[in-house]
Amino acid sequence: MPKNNLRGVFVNGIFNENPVFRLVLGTCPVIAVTTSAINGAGMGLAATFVLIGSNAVISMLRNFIPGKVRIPAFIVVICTFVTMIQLLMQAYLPSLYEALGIFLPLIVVNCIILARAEAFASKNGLMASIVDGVGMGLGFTLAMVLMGTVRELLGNGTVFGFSLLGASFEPVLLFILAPGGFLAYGLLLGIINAISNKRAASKKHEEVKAA
Amino acid sequence: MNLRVSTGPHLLTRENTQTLMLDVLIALAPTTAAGIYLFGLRAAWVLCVAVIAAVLSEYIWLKLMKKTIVIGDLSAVVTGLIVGLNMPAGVSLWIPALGSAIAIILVKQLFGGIGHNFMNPAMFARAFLLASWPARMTSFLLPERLLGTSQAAFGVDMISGATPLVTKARNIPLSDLLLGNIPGTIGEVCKVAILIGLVYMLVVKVVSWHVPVFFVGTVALMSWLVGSDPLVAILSGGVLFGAVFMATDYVTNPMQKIGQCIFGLGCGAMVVIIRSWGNYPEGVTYAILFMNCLTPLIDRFSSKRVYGMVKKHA
Amino acid sequence: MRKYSFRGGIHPLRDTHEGKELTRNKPIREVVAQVVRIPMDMHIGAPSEPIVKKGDRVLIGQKIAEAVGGIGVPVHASVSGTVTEVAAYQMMHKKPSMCITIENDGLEEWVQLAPLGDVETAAADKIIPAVKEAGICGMGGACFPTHIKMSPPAGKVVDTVLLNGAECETFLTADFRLMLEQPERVVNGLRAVMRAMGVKRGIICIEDNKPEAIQAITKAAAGREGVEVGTLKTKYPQGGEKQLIYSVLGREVPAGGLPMDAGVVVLNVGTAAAIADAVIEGKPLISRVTTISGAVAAPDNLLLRIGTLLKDAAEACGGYAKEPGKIFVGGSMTGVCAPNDEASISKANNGLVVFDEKDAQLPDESSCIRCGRCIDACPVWLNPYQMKRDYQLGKLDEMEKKLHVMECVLCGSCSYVCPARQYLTPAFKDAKDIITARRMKQ
Amino acid sequence: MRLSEIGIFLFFVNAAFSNNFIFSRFLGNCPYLGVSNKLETATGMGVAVVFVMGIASLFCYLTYEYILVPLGLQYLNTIAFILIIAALVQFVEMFMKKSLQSLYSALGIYLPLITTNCAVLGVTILNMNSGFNLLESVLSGVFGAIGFLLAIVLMAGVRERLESSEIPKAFKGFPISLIIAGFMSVAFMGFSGLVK
Repeated sequence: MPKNNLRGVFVNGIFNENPVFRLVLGTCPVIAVTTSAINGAGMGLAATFVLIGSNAVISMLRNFIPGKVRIPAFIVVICTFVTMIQLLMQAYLPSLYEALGIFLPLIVVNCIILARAEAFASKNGLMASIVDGVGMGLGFTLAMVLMGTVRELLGNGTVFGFSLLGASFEPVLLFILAPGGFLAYGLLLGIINAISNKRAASKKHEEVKAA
Repeated sequence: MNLRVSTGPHLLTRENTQTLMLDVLIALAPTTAAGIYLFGLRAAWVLCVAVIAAVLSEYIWLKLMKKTIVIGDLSAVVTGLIVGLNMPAGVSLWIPALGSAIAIILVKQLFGGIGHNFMNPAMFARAFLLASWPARMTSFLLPERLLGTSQAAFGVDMISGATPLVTKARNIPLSDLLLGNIPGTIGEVCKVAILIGLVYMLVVKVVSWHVPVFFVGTVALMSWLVGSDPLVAILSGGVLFGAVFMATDYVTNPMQKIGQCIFGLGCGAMVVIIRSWGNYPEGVTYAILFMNCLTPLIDRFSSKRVYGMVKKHA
Repeated sequence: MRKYSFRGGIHPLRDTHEGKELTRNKPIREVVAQVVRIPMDMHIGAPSEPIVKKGDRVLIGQKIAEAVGGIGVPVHASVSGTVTEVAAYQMMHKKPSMCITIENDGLEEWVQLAPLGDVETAAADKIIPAVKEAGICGMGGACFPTHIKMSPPAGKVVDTVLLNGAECETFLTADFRLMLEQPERVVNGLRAVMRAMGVKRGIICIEDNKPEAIQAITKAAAGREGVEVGTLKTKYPQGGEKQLIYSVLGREVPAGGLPMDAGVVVLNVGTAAAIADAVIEGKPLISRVTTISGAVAAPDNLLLRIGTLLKDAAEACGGYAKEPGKIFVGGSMTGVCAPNDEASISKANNGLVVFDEKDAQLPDESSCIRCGRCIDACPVWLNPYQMKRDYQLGKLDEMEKKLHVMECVLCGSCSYVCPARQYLTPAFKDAKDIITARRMKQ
Repeated sequence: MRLSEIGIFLFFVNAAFSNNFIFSRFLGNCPYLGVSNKLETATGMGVAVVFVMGIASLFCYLTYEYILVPLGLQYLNTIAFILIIAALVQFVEMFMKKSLQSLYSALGIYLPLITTNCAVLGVTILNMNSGFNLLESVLSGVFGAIGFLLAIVLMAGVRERLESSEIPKAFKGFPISLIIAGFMSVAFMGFSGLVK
């Protein structure tokens, strides 16, 4: 459960309940648009914007929305922000808008946003909800950038467009193709699980020792 | 007197995983020998690296995971050898090494080791490499020996001869197709050697005829239907090698005979579809991989009637 | 000649002639034990009730225990002498069995017998009671009381009697020697059953790896009304009731049913011989032919009195060749392990095989490689691979309802052929036991 | 790729195989990963998606073409579509409960989950972007959903088979499912370029 202080809420979204690597929610864009780090970052920030906005509005309206129609109401709020970012990006970041394609409007049905609306914003105050939005959004963005970095590095030898592995590196093309998204996500998820399992085990070990 | 008590049977067949794998290796021997003969020492190096990398990967993984080391079952050797045989002879040696590592660790061990992978490790490794480094994986050499007759047919130099499938050459003598005097991967070119291997496996009953026959038969029939020469369709490219050594992989094909027929049929049909209309000149790899995905379902729905599930005799 | 066969099955120990070479050419030799310990529960059904007590003198063929319940059979003394003990001993069953121990006085005195006469002329309605009184139960291993098999309930029509001389189990040659040496007894027994049941057709079924037996039986059967000889392809488990019926008649025993539901009665050739003795001579079942094989000095086919101790039987074959690691009665496919060599030969024990420590060890299980050999081997067309998986995952309901594990005949074929050494048959036996117990509860 | 140009068969191949929703469009991953551990439930989910995607394509097309375009409100497509889908799912559920009891008991539990299945919203937006007409929209919805059904059923088959496998602890569940999806996606590369 999220801790009651704002810092806890913030950190929670980035690590303990990272939407991509811990909750495994909203997986479609994670696989689809992370062929490069910059696309991952763009998608992450767009989702963050929506998340903060919808969390804020829903938190403010939480006492006015009747329980029965709350889900459609949330969707309308989310959708408003999605349409906003869509239009903004189309106007100011057309190339990124093109790259993200259909996944930009699909932020509406991204489980993370609805899940945060339902699980957090509709139960918490404005400030906490915004912080939760920022935390979750950053967690999502970081994960997207990580995926994008790994895939771009392996599949193209670059990160954010900068060549990192030298000319002699022959990129593993598969990682920027369709299967690469699934494989990279699966492998990263497995590795992160392994690390956290290990940490949990050693923590437990220490606790046992202390006791 | 200390007597053991157990439920029967008390004696078991001598056949075990190791002997089966050994039989597959024996069946692969003619193909391996032919590949080395045709493409020279270069091919031997590719095969060696592939096998060593496979065994090493298996060993390291099992050691790291603190599992029993079961390298003795020879399955890693078989996988490595097949990965190697799927390479063009002139490929850089890191490619077979990486291929074997992918086959063993990603496809086999990650899913729980021998018997648990749902996809053919060597086939997936080949698809992975093909997608990642298409140029390297399709730069075929013309055989070093037996040169002469078909060079004219391809009209290319020794490096990067396209397979007969790409050139769609129709004037290659049948003997060249059979003996392997065509460009291709190390294992797939010499059809005679592959057939010897198949006969051996059938005689010692390591595999049954269902998958290879249905696979190759479907390719022949459908090629004929779409208007190409069935014989060339079978003998050029990797159909025979795939049908004999990769589609027959126990772990990734259906267990019931009827399922195996469906599996062979599906593989054959997909090969022809991909060859005729798809993006790739050769479809054996994807055909087998796709049918591997279908295998659990085929297994589930191809159950036999159990004895006694009948009405009572009046 | 047409060779009958079925789908599935295996050919065990092909390279050593099913292990039968050891005793194939050994004529039946009678060995009379000094002490016999006769269990009361040799047949399926309630154990018989002893009617003698310690110190009583008994004669050969004297009834020493009464049948209990609907499917019981009586038990007879197999030697003449003194009852020394009536007590429970650990036999091959889970629980100890009540046994009557008799010390042989060597006088070989028989009780007064009441023969019915020739099988072709004896009163047909007296045969089944005589079979019951003779204490005969299935001698092929299943030990089902024979008189029950011979009395189908009203409404069930039996049109064929099959005599099972397949002897597909490894190591065993007892039935082979019996058919070869005493074919008339077998044929007479069959005729007695056919007459008692009013069945017009009787087929003696023999695997084609016993050509001498086929010849001898064919000769003995010549001119006998309705008696045929059927040649079976050598294949395990050709001698399983269900497989035999399917092979020869193309009929299937319905799931959960009995052979009589397919219009057939199947009897072992040894049982037929015992029936012949009961009718013609009035003799109860007091001895049987048993193959003693494996790690004994001189493997042999012995005519043993019921109740002979395993160690005495082994001793009669020159004793153990090596320190035994496992002793089982029956062949190596379905043989039941004896906890010690003090257990005794029962009416159903057609063989006794001794393994040394090396043979007794079973290899470790390794991962299934899905080769499908178990599926091809199953003679009842089950899917052992799937059943083992579900067993491991604890899905007993799946096993029972979808995979029909209860139809498994526990023949051991799947375990035998498995290259990964998976313990299939033991798992299915366990599953069947659990499911049976569950059903009993309901 | 218009229906009139390639014919209905290739239209099907394109929607179900070459551009499979899971393996090449990356839509509908949540149910694909979440509801694929049993074959029965996976089939139920898949069939429900076929149903919903078909009618959603129909209604969204009608709404866009006859309401949004005439009013010049195209930019509201996302919000309109998602509300239509939510309403449709709600309505279908009620309808099924009342008159198709057996179908409801089989598919009912999957319906609410479909609202947030991005494949449904995705297909309507894709239809709009491709300028499909009524028939094309409905067919692309149904065929695409059949591709989804195929993918989820294949996944469930493999996952059921892996039930007794000793997968490293850290990879159990989502990671191994994603890797399986990656493998399948490689196999589906064979279908690429079938429709040109």
